[in-house]
Amino acid sequence: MQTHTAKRVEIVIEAPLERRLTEVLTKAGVTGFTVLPVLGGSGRSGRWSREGQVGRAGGMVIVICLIRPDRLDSLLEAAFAVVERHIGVVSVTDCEVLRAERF
Amino acid sequence: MQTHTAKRVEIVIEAPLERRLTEVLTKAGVTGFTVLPVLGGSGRSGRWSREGQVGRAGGMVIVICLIRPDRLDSLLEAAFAVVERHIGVVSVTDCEVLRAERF
Amino acid sequence: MQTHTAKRVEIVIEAPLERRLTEVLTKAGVTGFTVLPVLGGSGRSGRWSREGQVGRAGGMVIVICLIRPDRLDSLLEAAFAVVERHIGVVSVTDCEVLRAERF
Amino acid sequence: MTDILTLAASNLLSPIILSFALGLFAALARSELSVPEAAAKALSLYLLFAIGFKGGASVAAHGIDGRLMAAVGAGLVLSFGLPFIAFALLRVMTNLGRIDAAAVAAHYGSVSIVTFVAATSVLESRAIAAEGYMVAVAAAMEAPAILSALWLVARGNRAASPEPGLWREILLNGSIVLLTGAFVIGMITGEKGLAEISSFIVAPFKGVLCLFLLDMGLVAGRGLRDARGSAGGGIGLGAVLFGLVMPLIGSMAGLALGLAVGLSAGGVALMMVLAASASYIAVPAAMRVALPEANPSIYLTLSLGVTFPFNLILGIPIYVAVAQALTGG
Amino acid sequence: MTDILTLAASNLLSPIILSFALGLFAALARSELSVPEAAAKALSLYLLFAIGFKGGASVAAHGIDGRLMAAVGAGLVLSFGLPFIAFALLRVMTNLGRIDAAAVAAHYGSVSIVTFVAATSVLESRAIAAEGYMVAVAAAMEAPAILSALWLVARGNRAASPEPGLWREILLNGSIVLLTGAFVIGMITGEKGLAEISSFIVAPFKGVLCLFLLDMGLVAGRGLRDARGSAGGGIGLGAVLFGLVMPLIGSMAGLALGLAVGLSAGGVALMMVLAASASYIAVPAAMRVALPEANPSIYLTLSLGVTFPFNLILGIPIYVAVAQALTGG
Amino acid sequence: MTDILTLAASNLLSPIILSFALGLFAALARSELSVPEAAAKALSLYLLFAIGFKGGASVAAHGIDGRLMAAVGAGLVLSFGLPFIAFALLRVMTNLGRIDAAAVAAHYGSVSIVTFVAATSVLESRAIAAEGYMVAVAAAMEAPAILSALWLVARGNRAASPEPGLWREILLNGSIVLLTGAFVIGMITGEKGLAEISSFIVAPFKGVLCLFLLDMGLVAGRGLRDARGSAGGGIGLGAVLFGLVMPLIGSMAGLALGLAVGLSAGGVALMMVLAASASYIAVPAAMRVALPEANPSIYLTLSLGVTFPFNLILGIPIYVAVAQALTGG
Ligand SMILES: Nc1ncnc2c1ncn2[C@@H]1O[C@H](COP(=O)(O)O)[C@@H](O)[C@H]1O
Ligand SMILES: Nc1ncnc2c1ncn2[C@@H]1O[C@H](COP(=O)(O)O)[C@@H](O)[C@H]1O
Ligand SMILES: Nc1ncnc2c1ncn2[C@@H]1O[C@H](COP(=O)(O)O)[C@@H](O)[C@H]1O
Ligand code: NA
Ligand code: NA
Ligand code: NA
Repeated sequence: MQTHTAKRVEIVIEAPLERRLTEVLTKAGVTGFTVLPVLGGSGRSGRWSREGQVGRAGGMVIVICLIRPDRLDSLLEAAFAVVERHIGVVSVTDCEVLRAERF
Repeated sequence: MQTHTAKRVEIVIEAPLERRLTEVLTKAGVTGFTVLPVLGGSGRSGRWSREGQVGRAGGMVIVICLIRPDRLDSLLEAAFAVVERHIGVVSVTDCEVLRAERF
Repeated sequence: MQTHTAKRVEIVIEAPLERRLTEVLTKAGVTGFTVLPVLGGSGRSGRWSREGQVGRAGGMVIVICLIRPDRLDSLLEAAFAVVERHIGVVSVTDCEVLRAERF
Repeated sequence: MTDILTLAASNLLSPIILSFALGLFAALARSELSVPEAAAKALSLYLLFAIGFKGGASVAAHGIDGRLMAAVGAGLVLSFGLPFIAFALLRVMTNLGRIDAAAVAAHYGSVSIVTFVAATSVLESRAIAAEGYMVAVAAAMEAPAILSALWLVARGNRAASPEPGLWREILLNGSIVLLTGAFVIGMITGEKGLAEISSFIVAPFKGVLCLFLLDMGLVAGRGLRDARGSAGGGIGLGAVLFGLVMPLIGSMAGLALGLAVGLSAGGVALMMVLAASASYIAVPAAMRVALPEANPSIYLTLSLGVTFPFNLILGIPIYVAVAQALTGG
Repeated sequence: MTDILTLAASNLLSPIILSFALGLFAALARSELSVPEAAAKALSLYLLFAIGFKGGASVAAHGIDGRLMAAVGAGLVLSFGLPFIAFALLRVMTNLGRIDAAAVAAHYGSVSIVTFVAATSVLESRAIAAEGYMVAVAAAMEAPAILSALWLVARGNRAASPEPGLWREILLNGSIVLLTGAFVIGMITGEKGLAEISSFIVAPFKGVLCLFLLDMGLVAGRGLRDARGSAGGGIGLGAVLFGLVMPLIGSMAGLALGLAVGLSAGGVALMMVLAASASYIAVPAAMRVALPEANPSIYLTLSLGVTFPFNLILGIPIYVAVAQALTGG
Repeated sequence: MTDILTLAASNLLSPIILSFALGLFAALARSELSVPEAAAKALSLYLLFAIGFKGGASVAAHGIDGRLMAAVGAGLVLSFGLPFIAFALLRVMTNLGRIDAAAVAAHYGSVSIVTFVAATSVLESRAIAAEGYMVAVAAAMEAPAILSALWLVARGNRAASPEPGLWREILLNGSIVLLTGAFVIGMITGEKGLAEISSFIVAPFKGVLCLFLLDMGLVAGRGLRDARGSAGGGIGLGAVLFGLVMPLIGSMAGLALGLAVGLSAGGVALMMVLAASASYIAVPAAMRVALPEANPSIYLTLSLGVTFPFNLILGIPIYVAVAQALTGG
């Protein structure tokens, strides 16, 4: 089947920053993204879990973004401006997508 | 450690279509898949969020499928038959798996 | 933007084993991981879904681990020791990360 | 008329409506207030179980009225028929295409259970009795409208191949099964069963409804907010007008059939509410499968953002007043 | 005998059982009706807290009976001992291997709290008193059976290296901690504490139980549906028979020990229920860690799909009737 | 003094405190007992809605006291002012940097609604009346402290560019909107509205609070456990001491202003509680956005792990006793 090269950017970010990140991504020309819940994790700032939590602080979400390779740099710069001062992890994978006209 | 090349197919699809998609994948010879919840997202059809929702419409799930490379095409064709008329995104990544006999 | 090669390891594992797996990963020198909820899936041991479930048995979680490539082998060996006798799937993808000093 | 206004005013100032208004306000003001999806679903399961059970227990107490079958039949007629009226209106009042119009029409033939629940709670607080089996009528009205909508599309189109499994899915959708099942349980266990669990399904009912309507307000407000700002400029004025006129037309049809069947004042009012209300759970999900080309933001905005608040705030007091006036009840 | 049948019939038509049946029906008919995982967990936390607290408050009211320790001791004996009987039976009646048989056996030595809760609610509605500390007995019976099962496997196998941390995990599993904790809180705060929160943990209790059993029906039905269609052709007839016979055998052991300890009619009935019931939450999770080679679909199907409904529908009325007959209560 | 001790003892043995202790114990013992996130959020929505509504209904019943505005004003003064005291203390008692100290200070100027709720339930069980509008005071006190903290940081630093959208986010955060909204609904619908839903928001209130405190205990215990073992060796002794002393200082400020405004014994006690309590939901989220460099484990551990239990167990009885003694109520 006809597929097209793209990049899959996965950003693990603090939940209170979610809106800021997606706004910045949208401004950077991203056409879509998907937000996943996260149960818990561990990193330099220690172990955490969402169980029983009420507030958004102390939780993370994952934002996944599929984009055309030539847009990667502007996306990463935009994302980094938000992630920089905060807890968060950004990774990029090569991928193939169907229906490239969407991205 | 001994690993084997495989493909990781990630399908973001409308929740009401989940059963249809997994049935079609199973018929296409897929040996396994994993379904993830999605909190919200954005795309050509606008922004959405699962918060406070009761019905399945207006929500998406992610179906992840690890398969042997030679099966990719039949999987994509099967998946595309379902995704075609619907809201959804399909991406494919190269990966390595342990225990290849499982796929 | 400056990125660095890394590996993204994704482990689908039975929920009751989560603690054991993350302990073993931490011992193997992993600096961080993220745990995602899973709604359901299918594999050699049949179809399952978390809906309405109370116990942890019969459910899975995904543990995602971003690591420096040179640490991959020790991570896989550690993970495999836990996954071996249990239900679970391990896949590894090449990726690029920002802020490599974190991994 | 003053009566309706008084009713509407007192309705407007009930905790139920105000909770909805609070949710609406919070969403439009972009507050991050939100109800978790699992909690919203749990509340809706509670409401379906409670309303079904109470309906069944009431049938057990008052005996199966000869009119039960007639009322269910009237409901089926409404659900099958209203989509045709809605479709014709939409084609005249809006510039929606055939598919979008048919999808919207399906919603207005079907029912909104929470509007029904809110109406029963208004009836209760005014001590107006209603037939318990109206719950069964509600369940019967959920699905037929979908068939009419598909027929409307197929007529103008190639013969739409019936999606395999769709029918089972629609007829066995969660709310139909739970509502009907709880109704049957209520009928079997009767007043005694009701007494056993009434401190769960009767006493706290109205309070739970408040929380649920808070959530509905949040979801409706978010929908309106996003629709306003969306690419297509949101839904047009014609569509909004349709969302206000159609419930009135539907309620008239419900009134006629309710009177014909010979229901009590409360029963007629509920029949009007069912006919006037638009589905926002079961039908949208079915439409995504059966008519994926239809734009979901149109039918969701109309059903949840326009017609639901209209019925909740103005519709219900009007229907109740009219039903009382015309039945002498 | 007619007594048991009348009891069974009236039990059968209670909202609790019918809610379970509704869930079972919905799942087998492939309805998409479902309870969110978080809601199901919340319901089970509520039930554990409420039943534990009420037990403790009842002990506070009636004083600590000298029989408390004896009853807990009897529970431990049952939980340690029943797996051996179950294991022997399984090896005779089915062709399960040693590991699968041991895993199933662990479930039958342990207890199902929701079966216990359903039984207390049957006792209450028949105004049969029971010792409040039976809750403590239930908590005590959760874990020992796992030890017996591991011993059964180790005997035939290499010395199974005890998984580090497993014991702490089993003894501190959520339901043991919450049940025991709430029991202690109930004991400390007594009747006064109970009065403060009884409109939360007493009044709506039965209704919450209905919703929880609806969910149990859904989960059990889904399990049965998938087991039927699964590769291995589901569990065999011998295993199903075991799932029906074992609770009867267990209940007889519970009866003997309950009488020996000198419990009241209600206490004996609950001891029978505990012995007859099979775990479906704590033990399956422990088995996934300790005996991963055992096939989970076998023990889950037996425990939740066969024995749980059997106890709920037939078992409980039988045990209550027998206990009443033999204690003269 | 003996009075305070008796109060503290009876407080200590209430189901509410014991539920918190159970959660704490379970988490520290590494039990896997847990409340799903969605359930915890649903419980907190319920508590906010119920406490807001009851406050509003009480205002409707007793008329708007001329002191409402004064009380809200006093609350604003406390919320703006206390962070400065807290900041100064922290810089003396601990070696926290400016940013961490400011972030912690923001928490102590703001309030913990669940501490407030627990205090109202203590007042109720002792039949001490309090002004219904104290709920409005609580809502007013949530946000101002954040402003003070940001000012404290900006003073010592480059001019912190005000994060766009942050203010709207803070002022419209979920708990402020729900608390204020429910308060207004309660005020509008009054005693009649309260009667309609009191079996939902009054009767089961204390029981729900128990479950919520169980969860708070679990979360606080997990925090303490992880802080103890964390890289930085957890928070220092000085910080723990601050977490015990600051509520006492805050409560004295609350006492002074409460007396100045002329509140009743219950009102003064609640003002003390508000001043003494530290936010653990709204402020942490705002800090992650506004002061990301501040270490969250410090302020969460102090607020939830030290000050919350202190207020719950010792603080509330002290504040109530002092308020009664000094108002002659
Ligand atoms: N190496 C990693 N692999 C996967 N997720 C990570 C990794 N490091 C950090 N994370 C996630 O990002 C969160 C914050 O990381 P940190 O800033 O290192 O505390 C962690 O709690 C994890 O959820
Ligand atoms: N570029 C993208 N990257 C990640 N997810 C996407 C992307 N585009 C769409 N999606 C997801 O797919 C859903 C439907 O997309 P669409 O059909 O474009 O509205 C969105 O709401 C997102 O959850
Ligand atoms: N090929 C696959 N792709 C994605 N997920 C899989 C695959 N195989 C198994 N899984 C996941 O792993 C779980 C256990 O697999 P199994 O041990 O094959 O039953 C399944 O229920 C799925 O959630
Ligand atoms: Na309708
Ligand atoms: Na047993
Ligand atoms: Na404070």
